[in-house]
Amino acid sequence: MLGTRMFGLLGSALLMCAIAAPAGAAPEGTMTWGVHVTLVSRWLDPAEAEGLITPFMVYYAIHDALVKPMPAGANTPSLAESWSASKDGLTYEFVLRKGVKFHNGDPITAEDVKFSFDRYKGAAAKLLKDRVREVQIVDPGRVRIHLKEPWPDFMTFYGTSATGAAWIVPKKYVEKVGDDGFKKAPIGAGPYKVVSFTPGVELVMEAFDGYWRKTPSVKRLVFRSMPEETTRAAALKKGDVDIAYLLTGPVADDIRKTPGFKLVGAKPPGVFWIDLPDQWDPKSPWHDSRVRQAARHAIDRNAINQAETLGFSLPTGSVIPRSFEFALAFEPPAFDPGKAKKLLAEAGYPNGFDAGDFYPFPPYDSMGEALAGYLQAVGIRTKIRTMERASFLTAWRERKLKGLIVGITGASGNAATRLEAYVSKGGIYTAGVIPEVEDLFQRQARELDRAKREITVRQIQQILHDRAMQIPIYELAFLWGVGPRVEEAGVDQIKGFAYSGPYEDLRLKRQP
Amino acid sequence: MNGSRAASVTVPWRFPSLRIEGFPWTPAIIICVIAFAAIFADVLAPYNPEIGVLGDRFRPPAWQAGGSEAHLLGTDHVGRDVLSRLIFGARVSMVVGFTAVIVAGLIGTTLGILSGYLGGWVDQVIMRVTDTWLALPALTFAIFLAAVVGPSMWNIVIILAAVYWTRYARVIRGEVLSLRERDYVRLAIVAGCSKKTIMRRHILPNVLNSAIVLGTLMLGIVIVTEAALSFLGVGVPPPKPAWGLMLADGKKGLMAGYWWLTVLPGLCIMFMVLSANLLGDWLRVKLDPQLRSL
Amino acid sequence: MKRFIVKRLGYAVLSLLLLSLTIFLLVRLTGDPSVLLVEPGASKEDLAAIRVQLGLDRPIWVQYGQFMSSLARGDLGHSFYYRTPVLELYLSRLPHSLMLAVAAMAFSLLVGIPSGIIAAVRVNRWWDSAGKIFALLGLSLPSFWVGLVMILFFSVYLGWLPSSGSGTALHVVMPAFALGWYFAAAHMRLTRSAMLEVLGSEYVKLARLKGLPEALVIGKHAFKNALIPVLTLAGINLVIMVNVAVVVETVFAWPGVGRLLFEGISFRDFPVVQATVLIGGAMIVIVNFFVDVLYAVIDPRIRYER
Amino acid sequence: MTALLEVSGLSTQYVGARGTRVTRAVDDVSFTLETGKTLGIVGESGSGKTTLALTLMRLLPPGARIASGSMRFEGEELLDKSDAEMRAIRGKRMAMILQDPMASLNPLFTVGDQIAETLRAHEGMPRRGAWTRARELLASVNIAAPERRVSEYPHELSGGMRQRVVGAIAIACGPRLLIADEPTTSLDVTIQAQYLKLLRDIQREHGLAMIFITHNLGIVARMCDHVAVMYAGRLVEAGPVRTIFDAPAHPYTRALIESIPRFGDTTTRLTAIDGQPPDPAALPPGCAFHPRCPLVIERCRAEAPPETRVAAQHRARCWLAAEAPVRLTKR
Repeated sequence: MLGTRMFGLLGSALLMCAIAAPAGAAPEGTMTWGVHVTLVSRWLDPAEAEGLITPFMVYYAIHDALVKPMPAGANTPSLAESWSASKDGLTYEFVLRKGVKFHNGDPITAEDVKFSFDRYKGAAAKLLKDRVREVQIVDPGRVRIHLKEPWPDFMTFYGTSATGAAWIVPKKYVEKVGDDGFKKAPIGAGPYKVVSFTPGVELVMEAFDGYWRKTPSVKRLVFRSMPEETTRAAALKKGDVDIAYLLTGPVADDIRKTPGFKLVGAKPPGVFWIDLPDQWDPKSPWHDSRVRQAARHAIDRNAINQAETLGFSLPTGSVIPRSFEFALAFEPPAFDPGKAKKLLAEAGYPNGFDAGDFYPFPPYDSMGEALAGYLQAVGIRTKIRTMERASFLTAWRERKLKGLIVGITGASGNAATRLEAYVSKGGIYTAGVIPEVEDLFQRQARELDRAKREITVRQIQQILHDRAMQIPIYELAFLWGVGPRVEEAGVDQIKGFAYSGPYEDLRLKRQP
Repeated sequence: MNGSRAASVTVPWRFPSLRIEGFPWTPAIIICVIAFAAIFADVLAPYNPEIGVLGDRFRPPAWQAGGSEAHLLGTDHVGRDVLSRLIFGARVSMVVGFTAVIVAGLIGTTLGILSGYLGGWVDQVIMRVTDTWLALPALTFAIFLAAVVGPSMWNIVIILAAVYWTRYARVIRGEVLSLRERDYVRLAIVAGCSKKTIMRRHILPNVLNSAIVLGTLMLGIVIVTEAALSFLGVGVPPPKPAWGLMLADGKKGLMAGYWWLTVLPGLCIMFMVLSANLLGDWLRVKLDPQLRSL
Repeated sequence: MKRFIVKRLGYAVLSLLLLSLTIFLLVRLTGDPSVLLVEPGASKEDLAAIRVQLGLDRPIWVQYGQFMSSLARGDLGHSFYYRTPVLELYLSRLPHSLMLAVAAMAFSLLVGIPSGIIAAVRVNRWWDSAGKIFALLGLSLPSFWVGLVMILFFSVYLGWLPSSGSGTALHVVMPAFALGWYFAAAHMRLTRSAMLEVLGSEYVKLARLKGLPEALVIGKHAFKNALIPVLTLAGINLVIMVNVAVVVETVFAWPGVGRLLFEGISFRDFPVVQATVLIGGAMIVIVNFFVDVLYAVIDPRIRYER
Repeated sequence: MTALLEVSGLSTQYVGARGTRVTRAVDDVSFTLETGKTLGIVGESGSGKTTLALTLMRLLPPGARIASGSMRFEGEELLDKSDAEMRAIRGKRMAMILQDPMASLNPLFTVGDQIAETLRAHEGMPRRGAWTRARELLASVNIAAPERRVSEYPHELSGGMRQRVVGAIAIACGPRLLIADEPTTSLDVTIQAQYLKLLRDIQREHGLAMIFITHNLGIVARMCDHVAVMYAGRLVEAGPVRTIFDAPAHPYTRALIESIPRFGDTTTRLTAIDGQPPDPAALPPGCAFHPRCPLVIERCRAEAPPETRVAAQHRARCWLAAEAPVRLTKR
């Protein structure tokens, strides 16, 4: 028998007791969200999950996955009762939970799992398809996934919100109505089923009392797309919505000060940092690590944190979120303009220098202006150049931007996957490579033993920190306002998840 | 209008005597004050409008609790002095406003005269282009240019000019159509003037009135459109101080009661637009002989 | 009359063709949409795969040919960002946009025309200057500011009106006010100048000499003549309203076409942008056509001449 | 029996530039008009003819006001009437015809409608009745095929026909007085003659008095019983047409008459009056005509002459007229 690691069983045991809890009364009441993004039809179909956390706001409500991040942990078994990985790391086996059904009553079988994996065309689809040799249906209740070669991060991609491959859709129904039809009237296995959806405007869902984990306590969920922040806050105060996502600065401050309302900060894995591509050009001042050190000390992270996210964000010294696996936490560099000026003088720039363009990350222009202000104060003079979001992302990716670039990414995964994009040779945003770092990175990519791998990944982070390759600012907190009717808003229940969740645990206050 | 040529039949263009009676003094003074602020901004403004002290942000105006003499009209969300930004903002708004209106005026009037006077296929082509242009909203242009070239103040001028020349073309064409029928134009044709001369000497002076009047009215519309573009994030790029942008940035403070961040730039825009319109109305009566009699 | 219609339709098709070519090229200038549709860590191959999937890898004129042929079949293509048919998206938004535009136009005419007439007839000082200032204020206050202040006051503070979104008639009140107020000034000014011109005419003098009551002189004789230029402006403004509404739609989370277009451009969603602008262009032609027909109904001279 | 219309000492002024500039458009005008009679009012443009007509109808433009005098119509003082009472008189008992037929009719309403609305306003006639009455009125102003014309629009009729429609509108409610402000000026000559004949027939048939405003002395000679000559807002001479044409007492009237070319007379030189009519806002002192008057004497410059009685119904406002009327050499 394949050596099974007991992780899977332990996980499911925990959940069993949750089910045993007395089934709540019949679901009632409506909870409404003022959502900051445009609700797109694409987010109703897990097969098209782009590499961001946003679509999972919808998937957690109407779909379910074999294994997904839950309060219990990153790879919590859900539709799979348990999962286990073979000793040689080539085979992963999932045992399906018995008696679990889709919204239309069809039972969930291994065929649906294979069908969902094969039709997946979202983020990292190519990566998965390249590395997976075969999805084998052992029997209707058991699936084995065979890899071509050992891939320690397989479960980081398959079992977390990095991809939507593990989220299961009904094979017969999808084949009957086709992709467009499925997006118009999706059927999933999640705690809520879709009642109505107006693309870009509103998504209405109702509790699915047949949900295996427990019957949700709130009857109806409504997501309403509201692009303007002040409107979201106004709708919250008026009572038109119960939760308003993404509030910043003064608007958030006002909600916090309003009696009966709460301001909460979710911690998605996103770090704001300043990228310095010019450091690879010997002629540029940034090539000198003392200048980079100076810049790190020039910025008052707490003041900006207070101004932008009311102190909810977490100033940091590393580009890797603390919550990530294999992350090495660093305290944020002290705010010390004097030291910064001294370092600049040592590096030969007593009265500072012109550092060229400063690109804030759209739409966070005010934060960009504040950062540039601090750098200016110590003599690093920049010219703020705001850009339209889409052209900024394109130009950054094609390395057309020179000077200082404020960057952030919310893609989930672990320290290694995050580093891959920024420091390793093939990385999209890598402007230069340190041979030593590249060597360490290749070694960890093949390392099966978690402990050894962690040491290597941490070594990389140590080098980046010592050489001050980037200027980390803070781990961005995602603020939302919560209205008086909400008892349990599900903030930060699922580690690294920016939105309310799990939906089945949300509760409204009993109407007196 | 020397005698040798055909007896001058056109109304000689001379700046009509702007009798003081009924001259709208207040709007004129407001526009002069704004122009004065725009020209001498560097001297007048107490602080550099683009630099702010983050710790010192959201300070209310001096006369309100928490306000300080240092910042008479308070500070904005990045701690910059609002008064200085308003003064420099006058310069940006004036430059953006006037340049856009003048450029739009030039294009629109020329095309308006050409299509109105020449008629035939020229008229059809220009009219078709105007119709098409109307379908492309200012906003679409703004984002195209912001995306392709990157946002800048001059982008906004190009966009505003590109969108609003059609208004001129439409109005001027209408005028030229009626002018063409007038006897003195027919006489000029009989007298053998070439098309170009007729357009330049006879049509242009008479159309200039409404172009100027339209210009004053467009000034308001252009400024307000700039504010809308800034609201959508494709207007004049921060940190350059423009009234529209200040208004857009200030909206975050509305909830929290930082009223001065939107009300003050809003007032500036309102004064400028109202004065432009009132001057425009007065000019229209003064310059337009037909209306003058009323 | 028939020849007039055929000629107008010919021009309409011509300008729409011109529009389709312009928008097709302009939108492709804004950059490559595939970058936005893949996650940050995607490799070059992912990008290429998306481009093929969206059909962007083929030469421009092939794409244009394909676009026009599918347009002829009424298929506006699939949205890159929403991944659903564009026509469906547009039709779900259009009713809201039209409702908003019509409500805003109605409001701006209700404010603009009476205050224009009173300003021209100068019934009494107070009302005349109040109407004028009110309309001019609308011209000088950006609609988003007006919108936000109204939400904070009428919805949050007083609680009378829903803060945002669409649904009941109450929802359209504030957006229509925010959008319409801006146009009220233009309508007021034009009505005023048109009325002044008409009131100076001989037939109005004769109407008064006939001893007709002033209300009849103003309401019937003067008003109907002044209506013609106002109607033209209203026709053009109605179309401009649909395009300018994006600001109000953003503030009030109103599911209109303006917002769809703005997001379409921001996400480089070519099919959505092309469809929205083209249908917008078609609407302009239709509105202009109706304005002309209405002309003929009001002004018999026009009917006779064409 | 009292005259239909008795006007005495009537003055109308335009007040401009916030009261600083006062223009005496009509200055101390007095005359009477009997039922059925026709009074011609002659003068150069800007002499106040039209202002006088509008004053009689009490329909002055904004900025004008009746400064003094009285207008008694059918024994009632018009100046004491309220706006509402005046409106009941206008179009009912006093009617007016304007100069430009093209512009006098509203282009957007049918001819019949514009006639019928007067009837409905004054007589409270039902819609149907007013419509048939309109058709009859069109016939009475000899417009062919009235039943078709009644529902046509003004632009579908010729200039002459349109002026006849205006005439029909004027007589719709059987007025006692018809004021015609240069009704034929914009018509060409042949149509002009027809129209004048029509006016005479209407006058005789309805027995209505008429005030005929024109600058064409030929028309006055043919149409009017009495004539009044206006210059710079003042009535410089008034009296029976025959007397005035034979022996004008005022030099201005004499010059006007002598400037008409006589048919067949190729020898007499036409006298032209040099200079321009005075600006009503800045009238010369004394007699307004003195700068252009060939017989000017010192007194004319100093003092404005009073109205002197030259004969039974013949008055003139000239120092010389007081002495002896100069007989015109018979031509």
